[in-house]
Amino acid sequence: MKSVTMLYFAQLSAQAGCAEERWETDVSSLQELFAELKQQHTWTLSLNKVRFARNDAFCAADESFDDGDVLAIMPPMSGG
Amino acid sequence: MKSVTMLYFAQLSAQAGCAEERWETDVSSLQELFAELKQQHTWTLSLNKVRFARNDAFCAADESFDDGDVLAIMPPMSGG
Amino acid sequence: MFTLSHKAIAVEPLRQSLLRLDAGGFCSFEGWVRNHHLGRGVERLEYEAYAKLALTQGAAVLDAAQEQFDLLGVRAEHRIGELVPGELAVWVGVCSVHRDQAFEACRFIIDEIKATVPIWKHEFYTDRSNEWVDPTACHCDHRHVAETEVQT
Amino acid sequence: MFTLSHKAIAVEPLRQSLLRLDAGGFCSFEGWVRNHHLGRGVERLEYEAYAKLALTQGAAVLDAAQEQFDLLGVRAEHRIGELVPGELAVWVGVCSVHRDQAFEACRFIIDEIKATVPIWKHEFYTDRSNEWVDPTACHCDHRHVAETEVQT
Repeated sequence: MKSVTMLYFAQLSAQAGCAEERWETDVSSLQELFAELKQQHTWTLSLNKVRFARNDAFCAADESFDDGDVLAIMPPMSGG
Repeated sequence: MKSVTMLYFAQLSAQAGCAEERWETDVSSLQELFAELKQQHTWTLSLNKVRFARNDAFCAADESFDDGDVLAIMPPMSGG
Repeated sequence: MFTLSHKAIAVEPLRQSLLRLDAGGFCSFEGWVRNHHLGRGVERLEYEAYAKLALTQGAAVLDAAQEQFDLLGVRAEHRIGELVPGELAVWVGVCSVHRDQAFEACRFIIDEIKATVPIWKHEFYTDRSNEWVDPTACHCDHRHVAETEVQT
Repeated sequence: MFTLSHKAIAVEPLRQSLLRLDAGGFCSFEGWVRNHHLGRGVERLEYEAYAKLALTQGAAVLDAAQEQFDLLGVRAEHRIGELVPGELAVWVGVCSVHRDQAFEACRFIIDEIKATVPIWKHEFYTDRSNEWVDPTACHCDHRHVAETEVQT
Protein backbone atom coordinates (compact mmCIF):
# COMPACT_ATOMS: atom_id res chain seq x y z
CA MET A 1 0.00 0.00 0.00
CA LYS A 2 1.38 3.37 -1.08
CA SER A 3 0.22 6.76 0.09
CA VAL A 4 0.49 9.59 -2.45
CA THR A 5 -0.60 13.20 -2.81
CA MET A 6 -2.91 13.68 -5.81
CA LEU A 7 -3.27 16.99 -7.66
CA TYR A 8 -6.29 17.62 -9.90
CA PHE A 9 -6.91 20.53 -12.27
CA ALA A 10 -9.75 22.22 -14.12
CA GLN A 11 -12.76 19.93 -14.77
CA LEU A 12 -11.02 17.01 -12.99
CA SER A 13 -10.76 19.10 -9.86
CA ALA A 14 -14.32 20.41 -10.26
CA GLN A 15 -15.71 16.87 -10.66
CA ALA A 16 -13.63 15.49 -7.77
CA GLY A 17 -14.69 18.34 -5.53
CA CYS A 18 -11.09 18.98 -4.51
CA ALA A 19 -7.80 20.08 -6.07
CA GLU A 20 -5.61 17.93 -3.84
CA GLU A 21 -6.06 14.79 -1.76
CA ARG A 22 -4.13 11.97 -0.07
CA TRP A 23 -4.75 8.62 -1.75
CA GLU A 24 -3.87 5.11 -0.62
CA THR A 25 -3.46 2.57 -3.39
CA ASP A 26 -2.08 -0.84 -4.34
CA VAL A 27 -1.78 -0.19 -8.08
CA SER A 28 1.65 0.31 -9.58
CA SER A 29 1.29 2.65 -12.60
CA LEU A 30 -0.28 6.04 -13.17
CA GLN A 31 -2.74 4.70 -15.72
CA GLU A 32 -4.03 2.15 -13.23
CA LEU A 33 -4.27 4.89 -10.65
CA PHE A 34 -6.23 7.00 -13.13
CA ALA A 35 -8.72 4.14 -13.71
CA GLU A 36 -9.19 3.80 -9.97
CA LEU A 37 -9.74 7.54 -9.49
CA LYS A 38 -11.91 7.94 -12.58
CA GLN A 39 -14.37 5.51 -10.98
CA GLN A 40 -14.06 7.15 -7.57
CA HIS A 41 -14.65 10.69 -8.89
CA THR A 42 -16.88 9.81 -11.89
CA TRP A 43 -14.57 11.66 -14.21
CA THR A 44 -15.80 11.90 -17.79
CA LEU A 45 -12.43 12.29 -19.51
CA SER A 46 -10.80 9.14 -20.87
CA LEU A 47 -7.18 8.05 -20.36
CA ASN A 48 -6.08 9.19 -23.83
CA LYS A 49 -7.09 12.76 -22.96
CA VAL A 50 -5.21 13.21 -19.70
CA ARG A 51 -1.55 13.92 -18.94
CA PHE A 52 0.37 12.96 -15.85
CA ALA A 53 3.10 14.51 -13.78
CA ARG A 54 5.14 12.89 -11.05
CA ASN A 55 6.79 15.23 -8.56
CA ASP A 56 6.22 18.27 -10.79
CA ALA A 57 7.59 16.74 -14.01
CA PHE A 58 5.60 15.32 -16.93
CA CYS A 59 5.65 11.53 -17.11
CA ALA A 60 4.15 8.73 -19.18
CA ALA A 61 0.93 6.93 -18.33
CA ASP A 62 2.78 3.67 -17.68
CA GLU A 63 5.17 5.31 -15.22
CA SER A 64 5.35 3.72 -11.78
CA PHE A 65 5.42 5.74 -8.58
CA ASP A 66 6.61 5.55 -5.00
CA ASP A 67 5.09 6.06 -1.63
CA GLY A 68 5.12 9.76 -0.81
CA ASP A 69 5.08 10.97 -4.44
CA VAL A 70 3.10 13.99 -5.59
CA LEU A 71 1.11 12.89 -8.65
CA ALA A 72 -0.84 15.18 -10.95
CA ILE A 73 -3.61 14.32 -13.39
CA MET A 74 -4.30 17.00 -15.98
CA PRO A 75 -7.07 17.48 -18.57
CA PRO A 76 -6.20 18.87 -22.04
CA MET A 77 -4.46 22.20 -21.67
CA SER A 78 -6.26 25.32 -22.80
CA GLY A 79 -4.01 28.27 -22.07
CA GLY A 80 -3.30 31.05 -24.50
CA MET B 1 8.29 69.14 -76.96
CA LYS B 2 6.84 68.41 -73.50
CA SER B 3 7.93 69.95 -70.23
CA VAL B 4 7.64 67.72 -67.16
CA THR B 5 8.67 67.76 -63.51
CA MET B 6 11.01 64.88 -62.69
CA LEU B 7 11.33 63.40 -59.18
CA TYR B 8 14.37 61.28 -58.26
CA PHE B 9 14.97 59.26 -55.11
CA ALA B 10 17.81 57.65 -53.17
CA GLN B 11 20.85 56.81 -55.33
CA LEU B 12 19.16 58.24 -58.45
CA SER B 13 18.80 61.56 -56.70
CA ALA B 14 22.36 61.38 -55.30
CA GLN B 15 23.83 60.62 -58.74
CA ALA B 16 21.73 63.31 -60.45
CA GLY B 17 22.68 65.85 -57.83
CA CYS B 18 19.06 66.87 -57.39
CA ALA B 19 15.79 65.40 -56.19
CA GLU B 20 13.60 67.34 -58.61
CA GLU B 21 14.08 69.08 -61.94
CA ARG B 22 12.18 70.41 -64.95
CA TRP B 23 12.89 68.41 -68.09
CA GLU B 24 12.05 69.15 -71.75
CA THR B 25 11.74 66.12 -73.97
CA ASP B 26 10.46 64.78 -77.28
CA VAL B 27 10.20 61.11 -76.23
CA SER B 28 6.79 59.62 -75.65
CA SER B 29 7.15 56.87 -73.00
CA LEU B 30 8.66 56.71 -69.53
CA GLN B 31 11.18 54.06 -70.55
CA GLU B 32 12.49 56.30 -73.33
CA LEU B 33 12.62 59.16 -70.87
CA PHE B 34 14.58 56.96 -68.47
CA ALA B 35 17.13 56.11 -71.19
CA GLU B 36 17.56 59.81 -71.92
CA LEU B 37 18.01 60.71 -68.25
CA LYS B 38 20.25 57.71 -67.48
CA GLN B 39 22.72 59.08 -70.03
CA GLN B 40 22.32 62.65 -68.75
CA HIS B 41 22.87 61.71 -65.08
CA THR B 42 25.16 58.68 -65.60
CA TRP B 43 22.83 56.51 -63.55
CA THR B 44 24.13 53.01 -62.90
CA LEU B 45 20.75 51.29 -62.39
CA SER B 46 19.23 49.57 -65.42
CA LEU B 47 15.64 49.88 -66.63
CA ASN B 48 14.54 46.56 -65.15
CA LYS B 49 15.47 47.80 -61.67
CA VAL B 50 13.53 51.04 -61.61
CA ARG B 51 9.86 51.81 -61.06
CA PHE B 52 7.90 54.75 -62.39
CA ALA B 53 5.11 56.92 -61.11
CA ARG B 54 3.05 59.43 -63.04
CA ASN B 55 1.31 62.12 -61.02
CA ASP B 56 1.86 60.24 -57.75
CA ALA B 57 0.57 56.85 -58.95
CA PHE B 58 2.64 53.83 -60.01
CA CYS B 59 2.66 53.25 -63.74
CA ALA B 60 4.25 50.93 -66.30
CA ALA B 61 7.51 51.65 -68.12
CA ASP B 62 5.71 51.92 -71.45
CA GLU B 63 3.24 54.51 -70.13
CA SER B 64 3.03 57.72 -72.08
CA PHE B 65 2.87 61.13 -70.41
CA ASP B 66 1.62 64.65 -71.02
CA ASP B 67 3.09 68.09 -70.87
CA GLY B 68 2.97 69.29 -67.26
CA ASP B 69 3.04 65.81 -65.67
CA VAL B 70 4.99 65.03 -62.50
CA LEU B 71 7.04 61.90 -63.24
CA ALA B 72 8.99 59.90 -60.67
CA ILE B 73 11.81 57.41 -61.21
CA MET B 74 12.48 55.14 -58.26
CA PRO B 75 15.27 52.67 -57.46
CA PRO B 76 14.44 49.36 -55.71
CA MET B 77 12.63 50.04 -52.46
CA SER B 78 14.38 49.28 -49.21
CA GLY B 79 12.06 50.29 -46.41
CA GLY B 80 11.35 48.15 -43.36
CA MET C 1 12.17 33.66 -19.61
CA PHE C 2 8.63 32.39 -19.12
CA THR C 3 6.58 33.93 -16.34
CA LEU C 4 3.08 33.74 -14.87
CA SER C 5 1.29 36.88 -13.74
CA HIS C 6 -1.66 37.32 -11.41
CA LYS C 7 -1.92 40.97 -12.43
CA ALA C 8 -2.57 42.57 -15.83
CA ILE C 9 0.34 41.83 -18.18
CA ALA C 10 2.42 44.97 -18.81
CA VAL C 11 3.46 44.77 -22.45
CA GLU C 12 6.03 47.53 -22.62
CA PRO C 13 8.46 46.19 -19.97
CA LEU C 14 8.33 42.75 -21.61
CA ARG C 15 9.04 44.24 -25.03
CA GLN C 16 11.82 46.41 -23.67
CA SER C 17 13.52 43.44 -22.06
CA LEU C 18 14.18 42.15 -25.60
CA LEU C 19 15.64 45.31 -27.16
CA ARG C 20 19.09 44.67 -28.63
CA LEU C 21 21.26 46.70 -30.98
CA ASP C 22 22.11 43.66 -33.09
CA ALA C 23 18.50 42.55 -33.65
CA GLY C 24 16.68 43.59 -36.82
CA GLY C 25 13.31 41.91 -36.46
CA PHE C 26 10.91 41.59 -33.56
CA CYS C 27 7.63 39.67 -33.62
CA SER C 28 5.11 39.53 -30.81
CA PHE C 29 1.88 37.68 -30.31
CA GLU C 30 -0.83 38.57 -27.84
CA GLY C 31 -3.80 36.43 -26.92
CA TRP C 32 -6.72 38.66 -25.98
CA VAL C 33 -9.83 37.56 -24.09
CA ARG C 34 -12.66 37.61 -26.62
CA ASN C 35 -16.24 38.47 -25.75
CA HIS C 36 -17.50 35.48 -27.73
CA HIS C 37 -16.68 31.79 -28.15
CA LEU C 38 -18.51 29.38 -30.44
CA GLY C 39 -21.40 31.74 -30.74
CA ARG C 40 -21.83 32.32 -27.01
CA GLY C 41 -21.15 35.60 -25.25
CA VAL C 42 -18.20 35.43 -22.83
CA GLU C 43 -18.60 37.49 -19.67
CA ARG C 44 -15.34 36.56 -17.96
CA LEU C 45 -12.91 33.71 -17.62
CA GLU C 46 -10.50 32.20 -15.17
CA TYR C 47 -7.11 30.76 -15.98
CA GLU C 48 -5.92 28.08 -13.58
CA ALA C 49 -2.32 26.86 -13.72
CA TYR C 50 -0.26 24.05 -12.30
CA ALA C 51 2.20 26.82 -11.52
CA LYS C 52 5.36 24.86 -10.77
CA LEU C 53 5.10 22.67 -13.87
CA ALA C 54 3.85 25.57 -16.02
CA LEU C 55 7.01 27.52 -15.25
CA THR C 56 9.37 24.67 -16.08
CA GLN C 57 7.40 23.68 -19.19
CA GLY C 58 7.13 27.29 -20.37
CA ALA C 59 10.90 27.63 -19.99
CA ALA C 60 11.36 24.37 -21.91
CA VAL C 61 9.24 25.73 -24.78
CA LEU C 62 11.41 28.86 -25.00
CA ASP C 63 14.58 26.73 -24.84
CA ALA C 64 13.26 24.57 -27.68
CA ALA C 65 12.57 27.70 -29.75
CA GLN C 66 16.11 28.94 -29.18
CA GLU C 67 17.50 25.59 -30.29
CA GLN C 68 15.28 25.36 -33.35
CA PHE C 69 15.53 28.97 -34.57
CA ASP C 70 18.25 31.57 -34.83
CA LEU C 71 17.11 33.99 -32.12
CA LEU C 72 18.58 36.82 -30.11
CA GLY C 73 15.88 36.95 -27.45
CA VAL C 74 12.64 35.30 -26.34
CA ARG C 75 10.16 36.15 -23.60
CA ALA C 76 6.67 34.99 -22.72
CA GLU C 77 4.19 35.68 -19.96
CA HIS C 78 0.81 34.09 -19.22
CA ARG C 79 -1.90 35.65 -17.12
CA ILE C 80 -3.51 33.64 -14.30
CA GLY C 81 -6.76 34.26 -12.43
CA GLU C 82 -9.87 36.13 -13.42
CA LEU C 83 -10.01 38.09 -16.71
CA VAL C 84 -12.66 39.97 -18.62
CA PRO C 85 -12.93 40.48 -22.41
CA GLY C 86 -10.29 42.82 -23.78
CA GLU C 87 -7.65 41.74 -21.27
CA LEU C 88 -4.36 40.20 -22.28
CA ALA C 89 -4.13 36.44 -21.60
CA VAL C 90 -0.67 35.73 -22.98
CA TRP C 91 2.22 37.66 -24.49
CA VAL C 92 5.05 36.19 -26.59
CA GLY C 93 7.94 38.23 -27.99
CA VAL C 94 10.90 37.17 -30.08
CA CYS C 95 13.76 39.08 -31.67
CA SER C 96 16.24 37.93 -34.27
CA VAL C 97 18.65 39.29 -36.85
CA HIS C 98 16.10 38.73 -39.63
CA ARG C 99 12.30 38.63 -39.61
CA ASP C 100 11.84 35.07 -40.90
CA GLN C 101 13.13 33.50 -37.75
CA ALA C 102 11.25 35.94 -35.50
CA PHE C 103 7.89 35.15 -37.12
CA GLU C 104 8.43 31.41 -37.17
CA ALA C 105 9.69 31.19 -33.61
CA CYS C 106 6.86 33.36 -32.29
CA ARG C 107 4.31 31.11 -33.94
CA PHE C 108 6.05 27.99 -32.67
CA ILE C 109 6.11 29.32 -29.11
CA ILE C 110 2.44 30.27 -28.87
CA ASP C 111 1.38 26.96 -30.41
CA GLU C 112 3.56 25.04 -27.93
CA ILE C 113 2.40 27.09 -24.95
CA LYS C 114 -1.22 26.40 -25.80
CA ALA C 115 -0.63 22.69 -26.30
CA THR C 116 1.83 21.82 -23.55
CA VAL C 117 1.90 24.35 -20.71
CA PRO C 118 -0.46 23.23 -17.91
CA ILE C 119 -2.89 26.14 -17.87
CA TRP C 120 -6.66 25.79 -18.16
CA LYS C 121 -9.33 28.23 -19.24
CA HIS C 122 -12.68 28.31 -17.48
CA GLU C 123 -15.15 30.38 -19.50
CA PHE C 124 -18.23 31.99 -17.97
CA TYR C 125 -20.89 32.93 -20.50
CA THR C 126 -23.46 35.68 -20.62
CA ASP C 127 -26.20 33.00 -20.48
CA ARG C 128 -24.85 32.07 -16.99
CA SER C 129 -23.42 28.73 -18.13
CA ASN C 130 -19.72 27.99 -17.83
CA GLU C 131 -17.29 25.56 -19.33
CA TRP C 132 -13.73 24.32 -19.00
CA VAL C 133 -12.45 24.78 -22.54
CA ASP C 134 -11.15 21.59 -24.16
CA PRO C 135 -9.35 22.28 -27.45
CA THR C 136 -9.00 18.54 -28.10
CA ALA C 137 -12.79 18.21 -28.22
CA CYS C 138 -12.93 20.21 -31.47
CA HIS C 139 -15.23 18.73 -34.11
CA CYS C 140 -13.78 21.16 -36.57
CA ASP C 141 -11.66 24.27 -36.47
CA HIS C 142 -14.07 26.39 -34.56
CA ARG C 143 -16.49 24.25 -32.65
CA HIS C 144 -15.85 22.75 -29.23
CA VAL C 145 -18.03 20.36 -27.26
CA ALA C 146 -17.14 19.94 -23.62
CA GLU C 147 -18.77 19.53 -20.29
CA THR C 148 -21.15 22.39 -19.68
CA GLU C 149 -22.34 23.05 -16.19
CA VAL C 150 -25.23 25.41 -15.72
CA GLN C 151 -24.71 27.56 -12.66
CA THR C 152 -27.35 27.14 -9.99
CA MET D 1 -4.24 53.02 -41.53
CA PHE D 2 -0.70 53.44 -42.82
CA THR D 3 1.29 56.41 -41.56
CA LEU D 4 4.77 57.90 -41.84
CA SER D 5 6.48 59.40 -38.81
CA HIS D 6 9.38 61.82 -38.58
CA LYS D 7 9.58 61.20 -34.83
CA ALA D 8 10.25 58.02 -32.86
CA ILE D 9 7.40 55.55 -33.39
CA ALA D 10 5.29 55.24 -30.25
CA VAL D 11 4.30 51.57 -30.04
CA GLU D 12 1.69 51.68 -27.32
CA PRO D 13 -0.77 54.10 -28.99
CA LEU D 14 -0.54 52.10 -32.23
CA ARG D 15 -1.23 48.87 -30.37
CA GLN D 16 -4.08 50.41 -28.41
CA SER D 17 -5.73 51.65 -31.58
CA LEU D 18 -6.31 47.98 -32.47
CA LEU D 19 -7.79 46.74 -29.18
CA ARG D 20 -11.23 45.16 -29.71
CA LEU D 21 -13.37 43.01 -27.48
CA ASP D 22 -14.15 40.56 -30.29
CA ALA D 23 -10.50 39.94 -31.26
CA GLY D 24 -8.66 36.94 -29.87
CA GLY D 25 -5.26 37.17 -31.51
CA PHE D 26 -2.89 40.07 -32.11
CA CYS D 27 0.41 39.86 -33.97
CA SER D 28 2.89 42.67 -34.38
CA PHE D 29 6.15 43.02 -36.23
CA GLU D 30 8.80 45.63 -35.57
CA GLY D 31 11.79 46.38 -37.75
CA TRP D 32 14.66 47.59 -35.58
CA VAL D 33 17.75 49.40 -36.83
CA ARG D 34 20.62 46.94 -36.47
CA ASN D 35 24.17 47.97 -35.63
CA HIS D 36 25.52 45.69 -38.37
CA HIS D 37 24.79 44.84 -42.00
CA LEU D 38 26.70 42.33 -44.13
CA GLY D 39 29.57 42.37 -41.69
CA ARG D 40 29.88 46.15 -41.52
CA GLY D 41 29.13 48.25 -38.46
CA VAL D 42 26.15 50.56 -38.94
CA GLU D 43 26.45 53.93 -37.24
CA ARG D 44 23.17 55.48 -38.41
CA LEU D 45 20.80 55.46 -41.32
CA GLU D 46 18.38 57.69 -43.11
CA TYR D 47 15.02 56.68 -44.52
CA GLU D 48 13.84 58.73 -47.46
CA ALA D 49 10.28 58.42 -48.73
CA TYR D 50 8.24 59.47 -51.71
CA ALA D 51 5.72 60.51 -49.08
CA LYS D 52 2.59 60.97 -51.16
CA LEU D 53 2.94 57.66 -53.00
CA ALA D 54 4.18 55.88 -49.86
CA LEU D 55 0.96 56.79 -48.06
CA THR D 56 -1.34 55.60 -50.86
CA GLN D 57 0.70 52.45 -51.45
CA GLY D 58 0.93 51.68 -47.72
CA ALA D 59 -2.86 52.02 -47.49
CA ALA D 60 -3.22 49.75 -50.51
CA VAL D 61 -1.09 47.08 -48.82
CA LEU D 62 -3.31 47.18 -45.72
CA ASP D 63 -6.44 47.04 -47.90
CA ALA D 64 -5.04 44.01 -49.72
CA ALA D 65 -4.37 42.31 -46.37
CA GLN D 66 -7.93 42.93 -45.26
CA GLU D 67 -9.26 41.44 -48.48
CA GLN D 68 -6.99 38.43 -48.33
CA PHE D 69 -7.27 37.60 -44.62
CA ASP D 70 -10.04 37.57 -42.04
CA LEU D 71 -9.00 40.55 -39.93
CA LEU D 72 -10.56 42.84 -37.36
CA GLY D 73 -7.90 45.55 -37.48
CA VAL D 74 -4.63 46.52 -39.19
CA ARG D 75 -2.22 49.37 -38.61
CA ALA D 76 1.29 50.18 -39.81
CA GLU D 77 3.69 53.06 -39.39
CA HIS D 78 7.08 53.66 -40.99
CA ARG D 79 9.74 55.98 -39.63
CA ILE D 80 11.35 58.57 -41.91
CA GLY D 81 14.55 60.56 -41.44
CA GLU D 82 17.65 59.84 -39.41
CA LEU D 83 17.79 56.79 -37.11
CA VAL D 84 20.44 55.13 -34.98
CA PRO D 85 20.78 51.44 -34.06
CA GLY D 86 18.11 50.29 -31.62
CA GLU D 87 15.46 52.62 -33.03
CA LEU D 88 12.20 51.39 -34.49
CA ALA D 89 12.03 51.65 -38.31
CA VAL D 90 8.62 50.14 -38.93
CA TRP D 91 5.70 48.81 -36.87
CA VAL D 92 2.94 46.52 -38.15
CA GLY D 93 0.03 45.30 -36.02
CA VAL D 94 -2.88 43.05 -36.89
CA CYS D 95 -5.73 41.62 -34.85
CA SER D 96 -8.16 38.87 -35.75
CA VAL D 97 -10.54 36.41 -34.15
CA HIS D 98 -7.92 33.63 -34.37
CA ARG D 99 -4.13 33.70 -34.41
CA ASP D 100 -3.59 32.05 -37.80
CA GLN D 101 -4.90 34.99 -39.74
CA ALA D 102 -3.11 37.51 -37.53
CA PHE D 103 0.29 35.88 -38.07
CA GLU D 104 -0.18 35.42 -41.80
CA ALA D 105 -1.50 38.91 -42.43
CA CYS D 106 1.27 40.51 -40.37
CA ARG D 107 3.90 38.66 -42.38
CA PHE D 108 2.19 39.55 -45.66
CA ILE D 109 2.04 43.24 -44.73
CA ILE D 110 5.69 43.65 -43.75
CA ASP D 111 6.83 41.76 -46.86
CA GLU D 112 4.66 43.98 -49.08
CA ILE D 113 5.73 47.19 -47.36
CA LYS D 114 9.37 46.32 -47.89
CA ALA D 115 8.86 45.42 -51.53
CA THR D 116 6.36 48.00 -52.73
CA VAL D 117 6.21 51.12 -50.53
CA PRO D 118 8.54 53.81 -51.91
CA ILE D 119 10.92 54.22 -48.98
CA TRP D 120 14.71 53.96 -49.22
CA LYS D 121 17.35 53.18 -46.64
CA HIS D 122 20.67 55.01 -46.70
CA GLU D 123 23.13 53.27 -44.38
CA PHE D 124 26.15 55.02 -42.89
CA TYR D 125 28.83 52.67 -41.64
CA THR D 126 31.36 52.91 -38.84
CA ASP D 127 34.14 52.80 -41.49
CA ARG D 128 32.75 56.14 -42.80
CA SER D 129 31.41 54.62 -46.03
CA ASN D 130 27.72 54.76 -46.86
CA GLU D 131 25.35 52.94 -49.16
CA TRP D 132 21.81 53.08 -50.47
CA VAL D 133 20.60 49.60 -49.67
CA ASP D 134 19.38 47.63 -52.69
CA PRO D 135 17.62 44.41 -51.68
CA THR D 136 17.34 43.36 -55.34
CA ALA D 137 21.14 43.23 -55.58
CA CYS D 138 21.27 40.19 -53.27
CA HIS D 139 23.63 37.47 -54.41
CA CYS D 140 22.14 35.25 -51.78
CA ASP D 141 19.88 35.64 -48.77
CA HIS D 142 22.17 37.83 -46.79
CA ARG D 143 24.63 39.55 -49.04
CA HIS D 144 24.00 42.77 -50.90
CA VAL D 145 26.18 44.53 -53.45
CA ALA D 146 25.29 48.10 -54.25
CA GLU D 147 26.94 51.38 -55.01
CA THR D 148 29.25 52.35 -52.21
CA GLU D 149 30.39 55.92 -51.95
CA VAL D 150 33.23 56.73 -49.60
CA GLN D 151 32.58 59.99 -47.82
CA THR D 152 35.14 62.66 -48.47
